[in-house]
Amino acid sequence: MQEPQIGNAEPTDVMLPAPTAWPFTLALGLALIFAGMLTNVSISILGAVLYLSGAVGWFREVLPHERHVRVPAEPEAETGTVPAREVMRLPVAQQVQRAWLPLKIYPISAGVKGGLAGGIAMAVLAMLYGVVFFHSLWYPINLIAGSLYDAPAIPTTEALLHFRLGWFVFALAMHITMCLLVGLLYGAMLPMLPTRPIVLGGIIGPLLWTGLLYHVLGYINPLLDQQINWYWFALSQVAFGVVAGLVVVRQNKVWTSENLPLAMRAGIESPGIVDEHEHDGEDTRR
Amino acid sequence: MWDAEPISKPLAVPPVRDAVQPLFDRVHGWITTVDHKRLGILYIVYALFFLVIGGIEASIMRLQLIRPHNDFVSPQVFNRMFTMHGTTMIFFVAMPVMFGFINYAIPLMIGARDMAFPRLNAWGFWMTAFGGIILYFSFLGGSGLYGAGSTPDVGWFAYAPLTSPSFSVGHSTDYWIIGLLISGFGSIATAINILTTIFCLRCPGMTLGKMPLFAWMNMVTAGLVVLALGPLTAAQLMLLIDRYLGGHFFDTQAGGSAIIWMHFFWVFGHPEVYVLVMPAFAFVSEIIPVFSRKAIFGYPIMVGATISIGFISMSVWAHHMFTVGMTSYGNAFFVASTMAIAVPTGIKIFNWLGTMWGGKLIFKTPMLFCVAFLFQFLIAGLTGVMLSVAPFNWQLGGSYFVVAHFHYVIVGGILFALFGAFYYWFPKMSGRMYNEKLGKLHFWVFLIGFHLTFDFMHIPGILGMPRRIYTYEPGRGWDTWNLIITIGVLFQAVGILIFVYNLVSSYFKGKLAGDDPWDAWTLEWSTSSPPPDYNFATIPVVRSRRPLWDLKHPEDPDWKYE
Amino acid sequence: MAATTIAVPQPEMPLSHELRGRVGMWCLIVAESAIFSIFVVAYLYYAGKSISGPTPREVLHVPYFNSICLFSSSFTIVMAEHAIARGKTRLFGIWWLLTIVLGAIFILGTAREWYGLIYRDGLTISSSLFGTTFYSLVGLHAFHVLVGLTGLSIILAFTALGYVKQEHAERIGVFAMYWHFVDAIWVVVLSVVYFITR
Amino acid sequence: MSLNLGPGKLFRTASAWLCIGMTEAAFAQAGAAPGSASIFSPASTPADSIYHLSLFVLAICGAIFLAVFSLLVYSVVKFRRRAGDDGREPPQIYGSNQMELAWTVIPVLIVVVLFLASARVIHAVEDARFPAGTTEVTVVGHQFWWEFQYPQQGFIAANELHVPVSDPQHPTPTHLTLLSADTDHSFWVPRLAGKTDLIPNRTNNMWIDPHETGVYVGQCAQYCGTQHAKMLLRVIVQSRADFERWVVEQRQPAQPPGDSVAKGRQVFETTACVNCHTVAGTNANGKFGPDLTHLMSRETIAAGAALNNRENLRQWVQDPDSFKPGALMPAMQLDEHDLDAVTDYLVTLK
Ligand code: HEA
Ligand code: HEA
Ligand code: HEC
Ligand code: CUA
Ligand SMILES: [Cu+2]
Repeated sequence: MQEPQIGNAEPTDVMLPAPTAWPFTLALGLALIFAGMLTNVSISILGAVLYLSGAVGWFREVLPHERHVRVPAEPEAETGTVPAREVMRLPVAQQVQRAWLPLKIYPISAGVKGGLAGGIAMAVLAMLYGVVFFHSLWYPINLIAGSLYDAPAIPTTEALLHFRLGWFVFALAMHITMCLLVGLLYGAMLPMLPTRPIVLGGIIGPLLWTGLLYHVLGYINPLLDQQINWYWFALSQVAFGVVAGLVVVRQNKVWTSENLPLAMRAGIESPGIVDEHEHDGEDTRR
Repeated sequence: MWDAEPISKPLAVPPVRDAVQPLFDRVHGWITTVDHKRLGILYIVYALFFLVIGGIEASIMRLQLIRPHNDFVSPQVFNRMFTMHGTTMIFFVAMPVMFGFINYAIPLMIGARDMAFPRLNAWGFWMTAFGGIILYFSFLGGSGLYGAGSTPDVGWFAYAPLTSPSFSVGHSTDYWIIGLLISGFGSIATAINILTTIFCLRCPGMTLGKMPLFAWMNMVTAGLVVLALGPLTAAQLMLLIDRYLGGHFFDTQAGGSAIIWMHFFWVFGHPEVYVLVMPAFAFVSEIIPVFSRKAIFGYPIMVGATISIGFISMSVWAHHMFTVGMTSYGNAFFVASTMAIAVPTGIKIFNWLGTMWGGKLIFKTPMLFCVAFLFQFLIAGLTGVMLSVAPFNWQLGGSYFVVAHFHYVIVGGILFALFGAFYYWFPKMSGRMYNEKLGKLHFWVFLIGFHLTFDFMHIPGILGMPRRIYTYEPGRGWDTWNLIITIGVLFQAVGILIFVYNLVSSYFKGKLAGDDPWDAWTLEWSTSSPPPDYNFATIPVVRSRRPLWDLKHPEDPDWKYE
Repeated sequence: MAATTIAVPQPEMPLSHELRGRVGMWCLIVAESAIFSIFVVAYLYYAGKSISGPTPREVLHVPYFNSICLFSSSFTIVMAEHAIARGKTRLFGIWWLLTIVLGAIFILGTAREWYGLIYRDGLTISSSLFGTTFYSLVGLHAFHVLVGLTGLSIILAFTALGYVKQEHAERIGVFAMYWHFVDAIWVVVLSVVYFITR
Repeated sequence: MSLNLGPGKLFRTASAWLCIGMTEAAFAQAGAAPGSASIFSPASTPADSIYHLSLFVLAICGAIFLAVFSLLVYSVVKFRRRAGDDGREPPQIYGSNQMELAWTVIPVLIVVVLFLASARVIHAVEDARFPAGTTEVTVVGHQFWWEFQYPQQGFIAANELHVPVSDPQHPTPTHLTLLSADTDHSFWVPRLAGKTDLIPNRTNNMWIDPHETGVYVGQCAQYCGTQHAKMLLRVIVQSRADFERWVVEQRQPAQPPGDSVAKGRQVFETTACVNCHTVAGTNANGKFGPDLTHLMSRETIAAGAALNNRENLRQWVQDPDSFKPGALMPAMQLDEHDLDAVTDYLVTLK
């Protein structure tokens, strides 16, 4: 295979597949075979004839050699003569023309850690509430499982004090999922907040969230809605927010890897590699 | 500077048109062609023709429903109209037009000279074409023009046992089966072709990660066709066996099941709707960056979202069956999987917004259509999410709310994106510019018509109006809404007339477009308009996702950063 | 289907263009599998739901011999591929013929089985759900075998006439993929029809 | 234990209205019209649970819409290319991990919440248990009419479903077993419950417990053939006493008709009518068409296609297609005389 054909070489003639009516014939034949089922067998017979001749014709079109036509290639006119336009730069990323913003972010693991830590803080507070007021560790856990049950099926408070394996598993899964998701969100969003991420994200955020839940909790978890103590609820939300927020902001930000040149991302760090690219990258088309 | 002629090179002589050839040669040329560009255009013209047919069928329905107790058409004719309208629009408008654009653009975009199997490509098109012709022959077949022949009247999803020989006498259902079967074979062939082309024919340097998003999304489209059309074909074969050989697959009187047809159909039917919408996503992903003058936002994430939509969409089919009495666990599963699709779809919407954000938006007609697409697809997706809430679906399913939902996606989303694509690639395909004024007029008229029709269509659904009824009682609170809906169709029709006029007149006397009227970045704009038979005299070599950007900005190329 | 015979050098398809036959065949196989899986699901769904007629247990006998023939044809076709890849046309022809014979035995076996079912046991496609699903699924597979046999025979004819050469190895390989697929499907059909639901 | 502040509650209600007030107001109004079948004016527990869920879903979707829509409008307005643009290309930004993460996680959270809310209502509606006093009705869908069997009471009615009202405190729901005699149908009375399909070879279930007496309209919601459009449904919710009275009447065989209609009865019994229709106490016991024993206790004929009165009945028997083209009852080709006689007879089937 000759290299020069690709890229800058003078165009030569091009071989293109030759036009042919056989695919058409074959399709028509097949269609008629079926159409005969709707109308009359004679149509099917005609179809079969066309089908066979189409098949043979097509076969001979590609075997033993594919038929081609030679099309003279005209040299392409100059393209890309649009005057090069200057490209604006972002003030934050003067040196990187293709920014993947922000330049530095918390790693995913920060969000995960934050979410888990916050989740533990929240669970501790909620269970404390259960123990202090109901002498039961399981009370708040069972409440979470209430999102599975409709109002008439809601058990009495008594029934909520005892351990139930199914409910426990569900509650645990829900709690972890939600905490992880919100933790991830913190990892992503805290740096976006204008000032004081902990106050905004850790305290105001959860309070607003509690306010929102106050309205819609009945739709999500009627049981919890019925039994809830909003002060404690808000408190544990804030506990989550503060702990998760603190954990997240204590992590080190890392460079967004997408901004680095491919060579570097690929782990090739020998100097000069970028320039080499520049050398053979003059012209992509010819 | 945008409005100035962007190309400074002398424009080539107007391309030699077929007009100089005798008619027979021209027809012969089109029939025997294996060129992906000509086949693409064949697909597109074929689909436009059927769009008008399907639209006229829709107009007939809308006229009938304009007021209660109307008797513009008989129930038999009405039922045939919605069956033919739905079937035509899905199988002979939306699919072919998408295949047309894919066929036309993919080889150009990936720097290839043709599809992987050019002859198979031709076969695929002709199968689709003959499928449509067979289906429409039903107007003439059977009892002839009077009484609308033996046109199928079983709805586009042809639920059993309405299709069984005892409820559907004569050949009407057979026309439906066979028409779709034939075109289905063609679609599978074309999809295989597209996949192979994208896998094997990319130009040097175009790794998977450097393909235009257009290629990615249509790769997933083709993958979905390959996976999803099989089940439809299989189900139709079974139905044929029932009807011709006395089988009992869907024969409820002999123990057959009506439900299993629903499963089989929707295992196809749901992925099918993503087959239709993915190419629309692909258009938008090309047009928005160019008219925002920015690279697409979050390319790798877009790719990931596309693939995950493809996967998830295979597991949500039974959301069309929330009312058939599945167990609560079954219902809950399909609620979850259906809603999961909102996440990757949302990611796409946000990434398009991210692309526009901070750009310099240029509102030429293609961009207008894309912005409208974003707006309407958002709403349509949200009504989809409402429908996916199974209990809510028990109320909304099978009502005009569903009809509104899917026309919002299909017309408001897909058709709008498609019009955008038409205007965007028309200069490439014909070598001439369309008329911008008419384009904008088309946009606004069609926009008004669309919203008149399909915004108000949600309401009768909420007020209890089922779909597929040829008439209704007064006094249900549906009358006014139906009137408005029908009026909107008039605007839509005018819009489409303007569009067709614009295409035709610009084809003959539009300004010459030049190779690259949009100052765009993908390979198809580097060759002449219309491209020569061989696309590229020399096969291009690319180093980034935007090869023409690299060319135009040698001081600041993309490839350094990808 | 690399057109290796064209005089012009082939830089216009510089990537894995030669692979397109295989990739295309893979896609076809995926599409066909989707079709088969629907028929299999229908078979499983309706198993034991027939209102009348003979049950599978009464009338079906596991076609061990047939299956062994079909499975071994996968082996013979591999041998044929090897032969043609090394340019041994004669050897290729022999293995190829063997493949056809094995396939034909399978088809004849199926025909005999069906003959018995129809005339001895009175099981037809319209007699019961079992009949409908059985003949459809097994018939769909048999149809694929027939298509394969036709292809095989045509290639055999060309081999006999001396047209098949080493350069066609790739195309023959692609065709062999189809035959392997037909074999693989039989594993599924066999176990569903003759083992799982019988 | 719950902490329900008075003002809090007020605030809660008020803002709930703000969220959804617009939509709700618009549809509730339409729902007030007589003959309405708005899903937003529920009158029975299943419809009510769905209604509440739907408000929640609407609010969430509305909020998403507002958020995304504002972003779209903002960027269209803010970032459009201005007249005096310097022609430079804007900064090329490739993406942002942080944003991607944010707009993945938030939708996931929303989806989890939506899923939980729907799963609970699915469970509540589908897996409900029924108290002892539940009325059982078997609904059989026919092309294009409804058959209602009351197995507990042992009679069959058609097209108009009578059920007792149910006091929310002491619910006496009605449980419907759904079957089909031919093709798929769907039972949908929006103010009472969501729809459930009637599918041949399959038994489906649903239940309603209407809280107020009255007539609730609905119709077949699954395409079932030519006259799917005129397969209307009326559910007549009666007080317990009225319902019992109606049951007693329905259980009677047809009153032996007076001499004046003997001719009509004779025509009826000697024509094909008897092959398709049942009139209890006569030799008419066809099952293909609706039971006519108490025809005149219904307000409409032919599944709501026309009001039930003498002219319409006569017209119907003469040419069913004039009301319902495509209905499965043939025109019976009776001469004028017989037609009048049969109509006279039908009118006595109280
Ligand atoms: C062609 C395209 C198309 C597309 C893309 C969709 C997309 C979706 N559709 Fe639609 N649908 C149809 C075409 C389409 N549909 C058709 C033709 C029918 C009827 C067939 C018939 O019966 O004749 C139908 C019917 C239909 C039903 C069955 C109704 C019934 O008959 O009872 C359901 C139910 O779940 C449904 C749901 C959805 C959902 C959840 C999406 C989702 O993909 C939408 C996802 C998009 C968004 C949600 C918006 C953007 C997202 C965000 C901004 C992120 C934040 C959002 C959230 C967290 C919610 N559709
Ligand atoms: C690609 C898919 C697609 C598209 C584009 C459309 C476009 C339209 N659809 Fe369609 N529709 C479906 C797919 C589609 N539909 C499907 C799948 C169904 C379900 C079928 C079923 O239930 O089985 C359906 C059902 C359906 C119904 C419900 C029928 C029922 O349940 O009873 C209605 C009713 O209003 C309707 C209306 C319309 C209208 C007004 C348009 C308009 O947007 C059309 C606008 C186009 C034109 C008007 C044509 C162009 C005009 C001219 C060239 C000028 C000449 C025109 C005139 C003389 C009027 N459609
Ligand atoms: C071939 C069967 C058939 C015959 C014969 C037949 N009917 Fe019917 N009839 C039906 C069906 C089916 C319906 C329901 C039509 C519908 O609502 O779509 C019906 C409906 C009716 C109704 C309206 C019932 C209601 O509750 O709304 C009346 C009254 C009636 N028939 C009277 C008659 C009389 C009188 C005759 C004989 C002179 C007769 N039918 C003969 C099948 C038949
Ligand atoms: Cu019964 Cu529609
Ligand atoms: Cu769907």
